[in-house]
Amino acid sequence: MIPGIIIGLGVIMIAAAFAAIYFKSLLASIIAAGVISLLASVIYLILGSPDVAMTEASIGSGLTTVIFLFALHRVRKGKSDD
Amino acid sequence: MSIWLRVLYAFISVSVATVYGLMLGGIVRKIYARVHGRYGPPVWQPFLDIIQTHSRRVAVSHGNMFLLGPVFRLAGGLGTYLFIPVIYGSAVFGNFSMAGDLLLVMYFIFFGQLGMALGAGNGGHPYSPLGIARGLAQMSTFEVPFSLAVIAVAIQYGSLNITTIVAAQQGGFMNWTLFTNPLAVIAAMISLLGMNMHSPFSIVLAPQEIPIGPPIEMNSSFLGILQTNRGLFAAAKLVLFMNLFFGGATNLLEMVAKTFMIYMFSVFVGAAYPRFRPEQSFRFFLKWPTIIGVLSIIFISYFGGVL
Amino acid sequence: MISTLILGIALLIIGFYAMLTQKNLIKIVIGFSIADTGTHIIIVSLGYLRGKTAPIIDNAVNAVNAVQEVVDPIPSALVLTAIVIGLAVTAVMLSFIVEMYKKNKSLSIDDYQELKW
Amino acid sequence: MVSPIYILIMSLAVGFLLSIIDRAGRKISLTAFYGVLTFNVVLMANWLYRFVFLHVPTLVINTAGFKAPISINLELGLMEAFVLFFANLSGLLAAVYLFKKFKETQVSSLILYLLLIMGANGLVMTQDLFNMFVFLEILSISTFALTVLKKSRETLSAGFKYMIAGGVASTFFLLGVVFVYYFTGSLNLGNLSAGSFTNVGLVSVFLLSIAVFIELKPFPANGWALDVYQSVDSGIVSIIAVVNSAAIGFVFYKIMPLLPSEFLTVFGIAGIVTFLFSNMMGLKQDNAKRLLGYSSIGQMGLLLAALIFTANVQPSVRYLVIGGLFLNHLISKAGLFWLAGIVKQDKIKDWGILRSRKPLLVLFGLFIFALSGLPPFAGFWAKWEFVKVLVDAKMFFVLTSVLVGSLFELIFLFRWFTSVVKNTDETNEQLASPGKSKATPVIVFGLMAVISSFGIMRFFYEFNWIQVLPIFAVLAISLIDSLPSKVKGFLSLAAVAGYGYYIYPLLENNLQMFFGVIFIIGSAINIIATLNRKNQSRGFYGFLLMMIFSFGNLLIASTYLEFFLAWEFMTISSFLLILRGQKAQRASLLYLIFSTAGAYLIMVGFSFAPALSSSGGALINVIELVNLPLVSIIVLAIGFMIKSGSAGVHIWLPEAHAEAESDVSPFISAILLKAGVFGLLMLGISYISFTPSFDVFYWIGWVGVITALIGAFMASFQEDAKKLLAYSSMSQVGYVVAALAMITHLGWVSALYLAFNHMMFKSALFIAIAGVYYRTRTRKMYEMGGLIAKMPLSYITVLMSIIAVSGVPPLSGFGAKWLIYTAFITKGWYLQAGVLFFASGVSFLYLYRLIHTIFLGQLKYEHQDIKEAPVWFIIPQYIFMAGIMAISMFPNLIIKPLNVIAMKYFDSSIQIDGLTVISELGHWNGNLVMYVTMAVFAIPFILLLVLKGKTQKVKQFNIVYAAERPESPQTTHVAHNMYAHFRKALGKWTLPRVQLFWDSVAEWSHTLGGFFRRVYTGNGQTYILHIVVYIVVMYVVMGVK
Repeated sequence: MIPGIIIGLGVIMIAAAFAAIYFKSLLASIIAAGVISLLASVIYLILGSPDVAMTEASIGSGLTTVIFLFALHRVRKGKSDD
Repeated sequence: MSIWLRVLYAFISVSVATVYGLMLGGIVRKIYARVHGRYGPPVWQPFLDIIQTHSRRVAVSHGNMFLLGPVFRLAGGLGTYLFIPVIYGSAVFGNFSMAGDLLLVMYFIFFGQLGMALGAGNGGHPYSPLGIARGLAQMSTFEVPFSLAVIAVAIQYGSLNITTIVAAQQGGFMNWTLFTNPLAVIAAMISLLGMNMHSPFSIVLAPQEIPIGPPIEMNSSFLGILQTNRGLFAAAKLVLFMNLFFGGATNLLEMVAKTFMIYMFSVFVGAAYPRFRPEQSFRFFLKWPTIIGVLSIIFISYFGGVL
Repeated sequence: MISTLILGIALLIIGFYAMLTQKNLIKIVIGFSIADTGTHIIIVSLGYLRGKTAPIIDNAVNAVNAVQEVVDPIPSALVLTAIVIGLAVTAVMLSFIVEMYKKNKSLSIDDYQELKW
Repeated sequence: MVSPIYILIMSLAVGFLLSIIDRAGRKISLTAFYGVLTFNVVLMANWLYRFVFLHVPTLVINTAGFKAPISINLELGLMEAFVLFFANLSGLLAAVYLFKKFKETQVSSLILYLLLIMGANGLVMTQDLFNMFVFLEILSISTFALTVLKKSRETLSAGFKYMIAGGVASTFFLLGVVFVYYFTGSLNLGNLSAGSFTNVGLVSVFLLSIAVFIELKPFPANGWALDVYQSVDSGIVSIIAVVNSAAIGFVFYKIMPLLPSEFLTVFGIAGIVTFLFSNMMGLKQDNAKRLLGYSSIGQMGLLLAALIFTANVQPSVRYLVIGGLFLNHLISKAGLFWLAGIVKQDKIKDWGILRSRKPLLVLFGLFIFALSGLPPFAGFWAKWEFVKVLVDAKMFFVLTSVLVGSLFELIFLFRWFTSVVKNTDETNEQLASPGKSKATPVIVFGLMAVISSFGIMRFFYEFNWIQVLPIFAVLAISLIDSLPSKVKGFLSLAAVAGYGYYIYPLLENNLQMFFGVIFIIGSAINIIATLNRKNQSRGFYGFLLMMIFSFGNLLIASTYLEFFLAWEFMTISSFLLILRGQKAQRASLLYLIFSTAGAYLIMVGFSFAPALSSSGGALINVIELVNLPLVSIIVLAIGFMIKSGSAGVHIWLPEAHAEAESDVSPFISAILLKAGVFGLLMLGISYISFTPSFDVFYWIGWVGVITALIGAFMASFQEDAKKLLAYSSMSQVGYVVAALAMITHLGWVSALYLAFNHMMFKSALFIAIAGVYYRTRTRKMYEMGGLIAKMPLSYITVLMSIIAVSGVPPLSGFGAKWLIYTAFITKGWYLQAGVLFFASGVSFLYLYRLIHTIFLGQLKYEHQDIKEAPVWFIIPQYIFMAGIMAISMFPNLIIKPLNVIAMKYFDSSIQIDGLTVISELGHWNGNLVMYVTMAVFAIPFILLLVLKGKTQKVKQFNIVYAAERPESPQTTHVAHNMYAHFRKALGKWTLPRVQLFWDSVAEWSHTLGGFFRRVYTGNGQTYILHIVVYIVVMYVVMGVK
């Protein structure tokens, strides 16, 4: 059962990774990357590391995405200055 | 032998050589004239020339070095001659050969040439350095086969001592270097042509383009001294060749005969060939005679001279 | 667990692939972040594997750690630190990108090669 | 004693506090900031002292009160303390350098800086792999952030490239750490060793080590680093080049025990490749900081290779090699980067501005010298020992790469240096004052360079003071440099006399004594000519004395190293003397390149040589007992022949002689070239007792002969009087080399005779030409002419000298010719003798040209009023003339002692019967020749005086000239291209083929460098690709499963 879940998650994550690369929109890419981290935290939970899972969810998935979005925002703003 | 006696002998030796050398010059002129179909000057013409030049009242000088040039030249001729033993076994004609060997003679030849070059240079005439430049360049090239021949001779006789070399050639003409080491002699004889500055190697004096070359500014007594030296120096070179390659001489007559023949060789070649341009003659000396000289060394050192 | 290990390696490679092929600076950083996540998964799964298998060490050296039956806590600790560090690096990178964009109005890495040779 | 862990604690604590206390004012925060940095330095200095002098055992610090595997532990030993002391010192000084910046920027920069320093300290001390990762990240992130201290487009893009490269590397490092833990269950270095890893586990150490290696910027995966070096602020970049590199390098050192030896070998070779290629690519670089970047990368590669390849040698040697290279790199690289920040010029060619600040120029020179591995700086000793290690280990590929790479490095560094010193085509811009904060660090490191080198000489080698005397001479003269030049000149003369007096008793062997006469007395006489200097001549006498003392030290050197040290001092000082010439930039560079190549060969040659027996005494005396292997002889011979200007490697010679100041040229020609001869003689002495199967000296003989001929040819075609003399020197020394190569009694007598004779006439000639140049301000012979009337004394010198050169009797030159031809024919080298005859004939050409075009012919209008050369030039000329006359009149004065010298090694082959010298082949009575010559000269002279009657001296243009009056002296003076016909006759043989060959070598190296550096496209992604590909390739090469 557990391997099944892991494989399922894995497939989604890899798909998300490709999506992150190939999405035209940067926003979509950033979200896709966030999804990877989020799913990774699920995997950590399955692998018996709840502490890592929590950290990954909050920092890897949450904070990192926020920073990305922030940067994107700054860049966008810069663009509109032209 | 007391030093004064030695000096006396040297004086005699030099006088004989000078007279002989000047006579040779006269004869050459005569021969050239006859070849050209002219009557030509008398054989004693060189003596007349010398007297004539010395009797000029005013000598034109271009500076001290100009004055010393002819002195150097004659000193070179004298020195060269005096370090060669002219006649084998003769005290009178033994000269100062105890001062040095063949190398000394070879390098003393340069003494006069260098001095003359300096004197002529001081004359300020562009033709003189032009002639000297040609002469020096030609000398550096004809020295190559000559020195190779000398080395071959030194290997052959195991000595650079002229008296020893002559001694080794005694006892029949088959002992002469000419026959025991013909390649070396060929190389040396070709370079003699350059040394004597006869055609085809007469570009140095180049009578047409740069009238008489280095001595152009020389006049009166200066020229006289040069003319004297021309006789003496010619004799010295001939004697040297005779000693090295033609068995030397045991008496004056033999010396005269042999040197005359050697001289005639270059005269005839000179009369028969047109002149080379400078670069042609340099290239010539560095080619065939040099190869022959190298071969002579190879033969003498590896095969003991047997062809 | 082997499958997570493979997943981690796959993410790592995809991340590097993104870094090598994407011209957009932000996407390069996204690639880095994906690779980072992949690394973390690898570490955790290694720790998981170790917990279940016999340690491949000689006893003399590491007698202290020899008795372990559960998931090894050390890799978890490593990952925690690594996650934080990864965040820091990502943040610095993004701040660079913002500054670069301010100066040059471009997000393409091809526009930043004036220093060369 | 305070535990070093406080460095970490203090940095961290103050770092966090800074943001708060900064509100109270920048002054306070700066005080705290510098306080911490100073604290670090003092603490480490103390520990270093304790380790070195008190031999305290390695300190182990356990954190959290637990022992190793449970907790993280730190270690501080001698190596750690050494590295950290210098790293912290650099950190402090760089911070001082950045003082103005730190006063203005946000406080975050200060915090980051502290974190950076802490990261470096932690990296060096920690024993835990994961901890290492953390410190590495701290170091990296703070560095990344600090790169934008100067926010420009370049900095940002370089920083970004740096970050992604660093990110990739640290990913691999992290993976490596985890795998190590996975396979061994431990992260503590104390518990791990190469044996801990089975075949499968190797991948873990591979990942770990390759990540560290990538951080150390191996070629070609290092483009990112170059961009950083080029663009980032000088203060920060000095930290990256020095502190970061040191810390990460140390990490590599610490994980080395984990690596299997095959890995290490591959890494070592990769390091060497990096060294070689970076330096090759540096050749094409014209941006100063990027150039330094290339050099830094190269140095790190070398350091890594040294770390790896010295692993099995005894510790003291290893410490010297690694420590020396490290220290050298640290000091000089930081110093140069700081200078770059002061000069603020991107392009190397604009650095001439440094000339307006002499002290900075001196420091710049100091760092360049140190970085190039010239003595007495640390890099020199490291290289010397390293070469020996490599030779012993038979690692010839590495050896070659090290030497070639070093040569490349030297070339670009000194091209830079010479262009700074000499480049004239620019405005008189003044360099703004750097300010105290920027100048102090540079000065401190300058002093450190000097102090460290004396430290090494004192503690590792225990040199006698006399070996170091050349340096002291420079220092001493620099103290009194403000005195007028004449005073310094006389003092130098006195110093040389004193030196001669001191070493006289040390010259036990006649051969030493003979060279002592050439080196010391010859130099002393030549110094007289320098007394003519009018200006202050700053720096001149110092280097002159250095050179003269080095000559002397060559004679009394008792070990290979002492000899080599003196040799290098000689090279350096002569290089600096040549550089003083007005247009000497190219010439001096060429000289240095060839000399250094020669020096490397000598170094290799000595490394091959067996150890000397302990009996002591000068090298030249004990070398008899040393069986030099063939390769050693060959390599040494080439090295010495470069210095003596042998054909093929002579192209430095004409340039250097011609472009040096005119009173320096005699030293170089007449004396310096003899040093090469001395070296060859030394080889010959060993060769006599242990002749190897391959007759090396036969070929050296040929080279000498060819040199004589080529030199004579080239001399004949020169228009420049000094170049003519230079080629003449080359030719003459060719004779000497050929003669000594015979290894016979007569050969050596003639070689020494020639050498002595050459010393005298060439000094005289060069000084005479110096006088002519002094008056006419031209070296082009066709611009002179007719000077005999104006400068008769100089004319006489030249006349006598050229007679002595040419070998025309009765002067001393003939003795040389007589000896050498006799020797050749006796030896059986007939063809060689033939070539020498030719060379000797050709020498008349250039000698006549020299005297004619300068002194004879037509006087130029502009020279109507010139005077005889100054008396200071005339005095030495006539001293040498007296010498030449003496040995011409009484050849026994010199033949007899030479006969004795050579009899130490061979049976005598000549007899001396009264005044006649008798050889196997012939005889020569120099005395009698002299008298006969005098007589035959006097007779025609008197004859002429009697016969000529009245002499009329005519005016200049009164010559027989086809009824025309010549218009100007120029058209009437046959001088330019005098031997055109000769050249035409010889055709392509007169092409400067050797020159063309070396030109194409230079061009090829530059093209190659230019080609390889194309890998650095400037694209960040390409750089990542390089890294990834590099890792894959290394993975394959190392055969990791």
